[in-house]
Amino acid sequence: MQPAAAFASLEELVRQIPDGASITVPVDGAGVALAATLALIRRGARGLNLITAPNSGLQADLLIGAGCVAAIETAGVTFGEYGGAPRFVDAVRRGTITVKDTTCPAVFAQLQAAEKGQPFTTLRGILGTDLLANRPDWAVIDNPFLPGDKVVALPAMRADIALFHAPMADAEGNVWIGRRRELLTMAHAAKTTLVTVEEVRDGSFLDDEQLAAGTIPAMYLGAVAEAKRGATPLGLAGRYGVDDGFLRDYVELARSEAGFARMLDRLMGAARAAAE
Amino acid sequence: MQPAAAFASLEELVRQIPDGASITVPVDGAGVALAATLALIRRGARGLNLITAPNSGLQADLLIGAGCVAAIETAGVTFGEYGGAPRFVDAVRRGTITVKDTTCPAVFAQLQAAEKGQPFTTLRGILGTDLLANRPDWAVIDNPFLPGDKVVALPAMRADIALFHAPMADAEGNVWIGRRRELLTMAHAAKTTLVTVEEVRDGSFLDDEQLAAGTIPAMYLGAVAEAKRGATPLGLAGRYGVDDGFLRDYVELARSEAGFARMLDRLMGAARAAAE
Amino acid sequence: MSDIAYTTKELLISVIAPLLAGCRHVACGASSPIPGSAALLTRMRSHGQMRVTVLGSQKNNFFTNGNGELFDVAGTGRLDTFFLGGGQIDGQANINLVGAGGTYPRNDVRWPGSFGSAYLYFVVPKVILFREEHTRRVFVPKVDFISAPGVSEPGIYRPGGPRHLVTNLALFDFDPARVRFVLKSVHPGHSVEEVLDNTGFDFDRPDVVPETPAPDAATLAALRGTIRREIAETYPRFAETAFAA
Amino acid sequence: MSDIAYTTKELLISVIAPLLAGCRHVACGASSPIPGSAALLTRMRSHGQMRVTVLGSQKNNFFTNGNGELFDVAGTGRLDTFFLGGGQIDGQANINLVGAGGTYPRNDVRWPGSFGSAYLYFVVPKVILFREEHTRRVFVPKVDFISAPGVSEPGIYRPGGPRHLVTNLALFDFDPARVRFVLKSVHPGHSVEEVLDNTGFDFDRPDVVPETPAPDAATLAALRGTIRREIAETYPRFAETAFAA
Repeated sequence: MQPAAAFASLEELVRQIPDGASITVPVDGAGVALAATLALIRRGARGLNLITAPNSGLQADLLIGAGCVAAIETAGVTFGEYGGAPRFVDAVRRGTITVKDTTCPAVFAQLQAAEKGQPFTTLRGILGTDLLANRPDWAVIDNPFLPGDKVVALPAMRADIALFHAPMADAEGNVWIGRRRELLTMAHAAKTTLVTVEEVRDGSFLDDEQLAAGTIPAMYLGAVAEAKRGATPLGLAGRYGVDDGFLRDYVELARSEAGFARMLDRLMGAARAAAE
Repeated sequence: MQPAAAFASLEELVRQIPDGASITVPVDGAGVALAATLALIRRGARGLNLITAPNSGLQADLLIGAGCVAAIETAGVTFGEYGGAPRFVDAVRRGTITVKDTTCPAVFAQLQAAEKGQPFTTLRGILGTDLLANRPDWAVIDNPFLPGDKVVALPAMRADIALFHAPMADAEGNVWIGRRRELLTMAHAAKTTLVTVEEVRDGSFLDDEQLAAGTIPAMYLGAVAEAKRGATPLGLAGRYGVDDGFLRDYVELARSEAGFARMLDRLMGAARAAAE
Repeated sequence: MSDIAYTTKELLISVIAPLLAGCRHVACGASSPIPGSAALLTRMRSHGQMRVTVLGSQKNNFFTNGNGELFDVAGTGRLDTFFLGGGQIDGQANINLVGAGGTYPRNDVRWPGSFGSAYLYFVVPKVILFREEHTRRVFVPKVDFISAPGVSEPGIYRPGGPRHLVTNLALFDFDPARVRFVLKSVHPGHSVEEVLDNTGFDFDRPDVVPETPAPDAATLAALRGTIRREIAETYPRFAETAFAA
Repeated sequence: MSDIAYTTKELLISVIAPLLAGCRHVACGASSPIPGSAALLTRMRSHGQMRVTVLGSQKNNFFTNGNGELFDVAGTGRLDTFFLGGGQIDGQANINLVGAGGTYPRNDVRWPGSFGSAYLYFVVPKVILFREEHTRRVFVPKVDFISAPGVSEPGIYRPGGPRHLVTNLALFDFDPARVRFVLKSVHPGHSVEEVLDNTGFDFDRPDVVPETPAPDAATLAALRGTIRREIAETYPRFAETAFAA
């Protein structure tokens, strides 16, 4: 038998995220580990280097509002049609977090470089932007095969931890993500990966050709925790939708720190109720 | 409705491969379009630039033996346990084809660069090999983030055509490949992709989350042709195995040109019989 | 011209749709119901020749390689048209999705971020700038932060860039050679003066600026039938309110 | 030592297995039934701590990202041990999988090609060279073509490289600091002289070279039971012939 991934409780899972860790998280709706995010806030995480792959909304805003984040690297933080991200905007304006603005394909390319163990990657575009002007950790190099052709070089993005939520794990700890392949890339790219799932099923997804095509093998995973409705109040495709009412209230109320605290309480209360 | 891929006969499909085209093909057993290869030989293709992704066996040997190939870029051509590739070995020794030796991860990295539309990629390793010494189309550059650290730069591998065989297509021309993700990368990387399939099913694989995870969308495909047992005498995972007897005979007999002609006749006869 | 009453959103869809004619593949980003509707309308008229990707849709999103596939599709020339907006847009078609006022990163106003603009603006042949609000707050002489530049120096790989700008007031083309917008038409009920008053940068215009044609009866019927149903999958509230009954 | 009769293949498996102790992940390439059996044996003894990838297997191959995943796993430090061979291997552990004699590319003898060796030899910490044939045809003073070099200059990224060499005659270690093989043991029934006669390069050896221990009864029982069943999935003919009954 091959070694299985370690199954853990939510609390055990977030204990594997030390203060100061760099963490990659997916787009709202693509499998955000929100229950784990609340557990991380409960344990009082500090100094996180949050990397959104490539953008975020509620998850980033909660972690920033709760004081867990020292720096964020992001192509965008927004609640989309609901409005702006209140704690993100406030923290950036007040300078209480470091923001590294980036662009979506840069994040994907850097994750792929890390996935391959390559030191850096290159990308078209970006030249002449103020993104590049503000990223001393990026470089401009020559295309070795076309003299005078400049490309932007980007370092591999190997986070300490990738954190996300998925529909299901099997008994060996393989995790099914379907066509959400960016989660696979995140898992390959990070040093280790922590996943929450809606349910744990018997058997092995790798024995089923259809499921195998959308599966992250256990070897990439540091821990798997069961968390029913673990993305709520965000949605999980094919399982449940987003909680419209909550997000509407949040973008309004979280403009103030007091309002944010009330909204966080509301989530924590719901999480406690769900756990009982 | 979205545009569907064009369904074609085997003959129509191979007519889309002009003489001199560069073609990427997969590993023996991973979905080799052998029936299409025979159709290509029947139409008398010449001057092909064959790129094995990353190695090959029977398919490359047949195309070389039939005089279709001007150059081959490969990490290896072999029949594995059955023995060496007789027509490949003979052509290389006689200098009747150009061989560009490469290494598997270089091919994958170059295909990914083409998939992303990036002009080149870099890879660890390779330094100090005679592969590098014989590849004027590769370069050695500095890692811009670590002075003195040399990496090998490789141009993107954008073939004219990717050609392979898969278990099934749907009515829209989406093709299911399961966990054979290298076929997806090949399709993304090539200018167009020609696929043969065991069967065409109703509906759309993209409407089924499990199937979608292993599907190549129609937009990447230039043509899809039904070819039952289209990989024979090679195998197709989950469908049928390899024809041991044929491969055993082939590696023996195809050492001579006359023997090769007999083995090719045997395949062509079987293909005619299957088509009737 | 049509005598049928129509909503502003129906007008904007009918303005954008003809700009997409002949495209093989049009994609619309998140929160883009008007571009999405225009793309679906043009697809309907294309007799199966045009592919539309609506991000956030299940039915009209064929990607199977993760979120990054959009950028790979764009980078390999498989995407003809994309839509971008901006908190600020200037006369050289530079766009700013990051922030205004103060000093970056501590801008007085902070927007979400640049998303894919810094790449797509370079590689997608026909980028359509779309911003409903047409004010001097948006259309500034010079953006405070360049998320993506309107044009690039010679020698920089740039097969793509801005080609059109659509607002609540008007339709512009962008001339990359002259690095200037050109006013093409002003929407019914608005005037060239109104456009001038609300635009913070110089632009070219013909002596007589045409009025934007109102959507015809066939277009409105298509919008209120097929397109409303198709866009509702991704934007249900938009589908309820954007179209006249 | 054991009094039980055993096959040469059983001996080679029992020679390789201890070299894998403590590894978290061992992978074996195509056409590698002996390394595969050794890996499965060591996994059995690891109490669930070791992962084995047998290329060509369905059961013992967890990759879900295509053929390239092996190289990504290796490049990110997730693969501890891999096996390589060579048509030629020289005393500096350079390996040649391409061809011999004549002038490249028109060598007199052409082998299949370098496969992943030019990368894996650099990044996998413990590469075990395995070649059953121990002759001067294989073990040459200098390879005719370097598919992958045994050592690299300082400054070249090289966390991996050759650590052991196993043949039908003997077990060697490779000392990368001295760039030389060291003879560790000679298999039962063979002699140091035989090794010297059949090796085309110089190597180090202790004054007294130990005999390779024969497989013990427990090892042979495991090989002929569990391991035979497990390796049969990928190598059915090998499973039928390699093990004594």
